[in-house]
Amino acid sequence: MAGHREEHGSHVHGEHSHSDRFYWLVAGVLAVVTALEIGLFIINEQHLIAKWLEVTLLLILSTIKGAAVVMFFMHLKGDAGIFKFVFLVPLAFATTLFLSFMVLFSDHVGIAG
Amino acid sequence: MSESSMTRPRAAAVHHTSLGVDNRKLGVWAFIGSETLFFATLITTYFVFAPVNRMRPDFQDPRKFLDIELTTVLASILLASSLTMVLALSAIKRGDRRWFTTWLLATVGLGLAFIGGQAYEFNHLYHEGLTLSSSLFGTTFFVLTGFHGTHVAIGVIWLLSVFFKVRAYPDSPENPMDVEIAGLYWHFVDLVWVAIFVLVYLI
Amino acid sequence: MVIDTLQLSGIIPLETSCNFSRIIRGGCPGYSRKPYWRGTTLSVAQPHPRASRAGAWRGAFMNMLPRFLLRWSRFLLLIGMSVVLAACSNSPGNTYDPHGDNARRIYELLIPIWWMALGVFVVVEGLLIYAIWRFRRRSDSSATPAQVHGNIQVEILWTIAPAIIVLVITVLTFRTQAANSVIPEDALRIKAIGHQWWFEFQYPDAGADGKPIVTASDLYIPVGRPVTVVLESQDVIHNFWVPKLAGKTYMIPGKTNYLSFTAEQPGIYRAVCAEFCGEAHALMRFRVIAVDEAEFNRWLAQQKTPPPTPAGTLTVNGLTGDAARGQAIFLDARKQCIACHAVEGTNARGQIGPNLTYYGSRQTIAAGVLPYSPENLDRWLREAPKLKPGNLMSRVLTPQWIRQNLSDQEIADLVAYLDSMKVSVTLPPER
Amino acid sequence: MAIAERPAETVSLPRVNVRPGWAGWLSTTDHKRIGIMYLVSAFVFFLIGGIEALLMRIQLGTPDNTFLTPDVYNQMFTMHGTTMIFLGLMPLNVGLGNYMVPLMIGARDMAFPRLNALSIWLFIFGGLMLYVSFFVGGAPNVGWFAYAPLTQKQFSPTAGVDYWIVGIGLTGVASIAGALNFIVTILNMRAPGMTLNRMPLFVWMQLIVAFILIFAFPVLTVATIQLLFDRHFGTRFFLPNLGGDAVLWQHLFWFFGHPEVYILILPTMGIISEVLPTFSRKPIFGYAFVAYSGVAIGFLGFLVWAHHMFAVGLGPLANAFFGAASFLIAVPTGVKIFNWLATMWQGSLNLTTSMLYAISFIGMFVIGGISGITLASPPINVQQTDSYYVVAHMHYVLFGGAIQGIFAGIFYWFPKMTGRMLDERLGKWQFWLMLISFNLTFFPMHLSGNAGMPRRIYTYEADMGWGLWNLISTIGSLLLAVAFLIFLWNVLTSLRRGPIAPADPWDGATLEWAVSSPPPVYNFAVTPRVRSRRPLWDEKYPHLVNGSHEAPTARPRSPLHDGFEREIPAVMEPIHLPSPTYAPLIVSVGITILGFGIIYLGDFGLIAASAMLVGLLIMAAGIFSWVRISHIDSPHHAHHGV
Ligand code: HEA
Ligand code: HEA
Ligand code: HEC
Ligand code: CUA
Ligand SMILES: [Cu+2]
Repeated sequence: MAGHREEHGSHVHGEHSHSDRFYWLVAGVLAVVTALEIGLFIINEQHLIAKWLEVTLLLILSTIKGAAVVMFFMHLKGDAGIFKFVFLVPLAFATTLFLSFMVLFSDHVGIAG
Repeated sequence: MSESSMTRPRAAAVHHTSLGVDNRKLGVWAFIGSETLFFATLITTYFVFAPVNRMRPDFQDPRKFLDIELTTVLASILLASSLTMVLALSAIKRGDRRWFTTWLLATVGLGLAFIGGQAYEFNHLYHEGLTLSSSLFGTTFFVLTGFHGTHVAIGVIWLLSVFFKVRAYPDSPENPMDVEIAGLYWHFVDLVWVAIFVLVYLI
Repeated sequence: MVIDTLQLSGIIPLETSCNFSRIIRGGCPGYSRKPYWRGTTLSVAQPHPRASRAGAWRGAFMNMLPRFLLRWSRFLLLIGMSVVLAACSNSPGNTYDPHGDNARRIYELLIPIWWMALGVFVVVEGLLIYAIWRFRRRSDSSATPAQVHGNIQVEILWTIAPAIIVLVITVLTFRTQAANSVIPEDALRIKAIGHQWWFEFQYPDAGADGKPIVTASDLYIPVGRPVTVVLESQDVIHNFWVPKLAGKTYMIPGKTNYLSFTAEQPGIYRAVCAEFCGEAHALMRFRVIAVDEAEFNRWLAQQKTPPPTPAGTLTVNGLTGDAARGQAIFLDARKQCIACHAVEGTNARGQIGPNLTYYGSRQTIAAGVLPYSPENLDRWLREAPKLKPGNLMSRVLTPQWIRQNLSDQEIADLVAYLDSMKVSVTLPPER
Repeated sequence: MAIAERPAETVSLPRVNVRPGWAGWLSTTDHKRIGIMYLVSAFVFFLIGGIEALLMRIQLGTPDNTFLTPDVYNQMFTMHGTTMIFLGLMPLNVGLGNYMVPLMIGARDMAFPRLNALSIWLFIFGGLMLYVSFFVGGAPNVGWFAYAPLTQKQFSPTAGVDYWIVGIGLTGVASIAGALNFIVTILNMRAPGMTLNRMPLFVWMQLIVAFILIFAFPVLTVATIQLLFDRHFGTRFFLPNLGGDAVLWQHLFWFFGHPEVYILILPTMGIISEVLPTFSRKPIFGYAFVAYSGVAIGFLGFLVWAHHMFAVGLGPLANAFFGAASFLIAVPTGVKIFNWLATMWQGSLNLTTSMLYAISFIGMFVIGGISGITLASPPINVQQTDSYYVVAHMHYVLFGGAIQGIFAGIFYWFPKMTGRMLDERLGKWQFWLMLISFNLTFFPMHLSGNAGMPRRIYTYEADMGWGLWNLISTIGSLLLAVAFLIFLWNVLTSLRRGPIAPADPWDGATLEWAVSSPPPVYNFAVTPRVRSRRPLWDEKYPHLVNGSHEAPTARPRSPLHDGFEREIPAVMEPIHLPSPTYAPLIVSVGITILGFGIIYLGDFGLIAASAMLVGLLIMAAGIFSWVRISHIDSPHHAHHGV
């Protein structure tokens, strides 16, 4: 029995878990990015930069945050490919849903059918 | 026996499966995929109505109602809970039951704090005149964040059940996987908040 | 190797085929009755002796099959002929009999697509029937067919071929769509508002003092001039459909839609609400009355002036009603009519029900429930709940309410009044 | 070459631990029993949906008929559509999948047997919930796609719509749970050697459908939740007079709704891809193309939803996009059709009932597909939408396609599932009667539709010229009922007196035929080892393997390459079967009570809330016993003898 377990244990994906220090580091980065986001938000209440620029920056920052959570806390990075598949494909569909609805409900699409 | 299964539990945690991954972990990831579309729909609805809200006579301005300080606290709580969650997982993988208990209960505590904070926020908004029926902003905001809050609550229950299961069966080699999948769900709920935080509160 | 080739090319017979009836009779060479799994799992039960009957009828059935197919194809032919017949027949909603430019363009798009579809249909069904006939297992043959697994070339072929057809259809579609979504600048604008369960029509700026002319259920339009119907809804979603003139367009609360078309021939066209909108959706009909432009303008001019003071009598079902008395009843707030209905030139300004100005010239009653006639109007006033279940008017005009508030004579007076308000138009033929 | 090389002696057969009688069914976690429960309950719902259809057809048989009142008619088509889609066809597919998928991939059960039991119970309770509405003030009467704002309290004051929401919600949760189970089972529980490219096509299609399902259903769930909030808790998502948007509902519904139709058809396309090769005695032609065209259909299916909304006035640009995307689906579907034809080509066709249904699937589905193409052209669509032409289209694909495919599957697998053969003669009577009466019923609808007949009307005028078509339809539908009665008779008599089925009655190619009929509880005493797409066939006909045209599948470079090619451990593992348990049943009872509570929360706050509390407590009790039993059942537990 034991031998058989060894065999399977040896190639389990996502085995190389990180050290606790690394998790603290990631959390630190997350905290910094969050601080940046809020800073940007507060500073730009005076409209120092254009709204679209602020939104773009915020989106980039939060994408970094999300990616960090998914890759390191959820260990998607380095884990089996199937997990990436079952998470990223629906994420793509979700993005499609969001973007297409934004287009469909914007005023740019013509009126007459 | 119990000693060894706590120290080297990984070997047994995965039976031979076609992809070499744990069934439940695969199931939870797929479930998270499904939940992604659940929240995407709620967020999409929020954005469909954001401009309509602005044009209506009963317009309620999100910027006027949403309190950036409280939100920052909430966001930090959830992010911190993700850290404690992953530390709890790391502890149980090491077989370190004490730190596992500490970190897991910390996660539960942070989750409860988030729910409490949200309850406070909702109550506050309600008294300021923002309700489900006061405006399109109220309608979309409460349903979106409310369902996120519900997910946090479910996550807390899930974590507690894992906690009690590990206590009841401390030697079970499945414990790390139980913690791992509960953690996946927990991180996902945090992830959703990362999105809500920027999309609803900041933009 | 040589043997393989010979077998595959059919020169040496291959393994006997093993179908159900042969297995249970135990007659399959190379196929052990005692399978490998038998030792490990439950044993395979012995077949029931009655099962062998299956073999007997199969032969009989096989002989019948071609006849079946023959009959079947005759049936198909019959259906095909019916399609042609239907296309030529003249039912009032026939989309294959367009009388408006919008519907005509759609019809003209449909024809080439039908031909392509027919081609696909014939190819697939033809191959299918040929395959059944040609490759069905004959009782005498026992060869296992060549085990072909695929062929990239044919795969590419039958990916590309449909793709080309699809491309053609797409191009044709886009052309028609572009033509049909034009809203001409000079079009006559008419507002159509959906209600549960009737259509209201407004001619903006056409009425006296720049007020719109408001009517219901009969939509008058000029022939040969583009019309743009501005579609809105008061309650739920409705769907505006005049099959012979144009395609459908939804009437959606909170949204405004536009539909442009030109009637090419004068006529009275049947039209319906096509989207399910509640209990009496089936009874939400209207007519489009396309008259030549001069006649249309004459109609407009008459609608602009309020109906004259009613006079005269009318006998319905043996009771003689008086129009003037009828108007008084109609305008009497206790009788409720003016709570919901408006008549130009009076103080009836209700907005809930159809505007009843010049009601006497309507083609139908209550959105097509009954053809217009004084007798039917009388029926409507008595039996609205029965004739059109769920309609709003019957919430007030219940049989009990009528018994208490409207005598037979009063109803006859009302009918006489409503019937007395007439415009003069020369009606085109029913289409 | 043998599929299972180990002699039986080394295997310790499990102690079969099944409760007797009803208790056995209520507490089962066996995928085969659950599959049968799905099939039986779905078929019962199907018959009810069919009876509703018959009532509608009788009403429409003659103009100005008064057999049904308008409100009853509206309830009929709403319940008919909802029943057929959510309680009939979907669970029929799930039932066949539940039974066959583990067998076909060489697994002992689904990945999560208890979750599987939860799915069946939630499905049954969801269905019952929907039908309870008849007894509490009227069934839903807003159509199966429930367009807003007709569904709002103002226009639909009865609780019918609420029951619709909660009923759909329960079956939706069941479907998502089931789909997760399929995904994990198919991806992760395959027998050694059963690579993705060796999986039976039926399993492929079930996998694709499971993915479509978990992506599409959440959207419907959110939309219905929002509707529920509109009706009871003061929100205004779909209330146009308060700034809500009626069109948003349509987008959300059809974002789910169009993928849904592929959820309905793809499994049956999988069935066809099993049946045709078996009865042609040939392998499927172009395996990879048939499999991946399914993926393409599933993917494209998410990009065409607004073709149900061409008359909404989305604008020419949007319409053009969605029209073109819809046309595109003809290409992968055509690939399937032609590969099936090529499979039959030069085969030795054994025209069993199952095969006849499979062939007729192709014939009828193509008609439905073609009418789909005309509908997908926005200008043509605005003439045909909301008319009986759409009703014709959908029944050609749903009945001519999916239901006929289901029958192909039932006649094919009935022997496997019950150990008895169905009567082929009755089967053929049923088939021909059904084929003819199906066309009698639905073909004329193309004509009445193009002659201007709108759908969902309870009556029509005599002078519209639709009378003949409707009369033919009605006669056809009555004949259809006879065909179904023949089938019922066939099943009931065959179950008791039918010939005993051998393990492999059709000379099949896939693993399910390698076990007895019906299979033992544990499916395979020894996990089979798979070396080709047709493991059983190649074992029976080894001489055909070399001469086959199949390119030899390259072995993966490393035996651990993707986990497939791992050797079976030298010592046979003992077989673990999940214990029977009532936990899933208890949990679903709790959830159902919770659902009832939600319906009445707005109107009877306190009573409803306490009912919900009771539901929660029951749920908690169920979950508690669930966790306990799953711990006891876990393999490690057994190993360590804890
Ligand atoms: C099993 C279910 C199923 C399937 C598979 C399909 C398949 C398709 N459907 Fe259908 N559809 C429904 C079920 C289904 N549909 C239902 C239930 C409704 C009504 C919902 C309601 O309103 O209640 C509906 C409604 C519906 C509409 C909206 C009608 C309306 O209300 O206005 C449209 C419009 O585009 C449409 C299009 C299509 C297309 C393009 C396909 C394509 O996938 C078809 C592709 C297949 C083929 C084309 C045939 C095979 C191909 C070849 C042989 C290759 C060569 C062919 C060509 C080059 C053309 N369908
Ligand atoms: C899988 C899906 C499916 C199936 C199989 C069917 C099957 C049938 N459908 Fe259905 N239909 C839909 C899905 C389906 N339908 C949908 C989605 C709609 C749209 C709803 C909406 O608009 O909202 C619709 C709408 C619809 C309409 C349009 C209603 C309207 O717009 O007004 C009609 C009208 O004829 C109809 C008829 C039929 C008929 C005659 C059958 C027949 O094939 C039925 C055959 C079955 C039987 C005849 C049952 C046999 C019963 C027995 C033998 C009794 C046994 C008795 C005991 C055991 C006690 N259907
Ligand atoms: C509660 C409101 C209400 C009241 C009161 C009411 N009606 Fe109506 N009436 C309606 C509505 C709504 C309709 C349209 C019904 C439909 O077609 O669905 C209608 C339809 C009619 C029609 C047919 C209109 C058409 O377009 O063909 C006539 C005629 C009519 N009403 C006359 C009367 C008379 C006379 C009275 C008073 C005795 C009256 N109504 C009282 C609401 C009302
Ligand atoms: Cu209005 Cu149907
Ligand atoms: Cu569709």
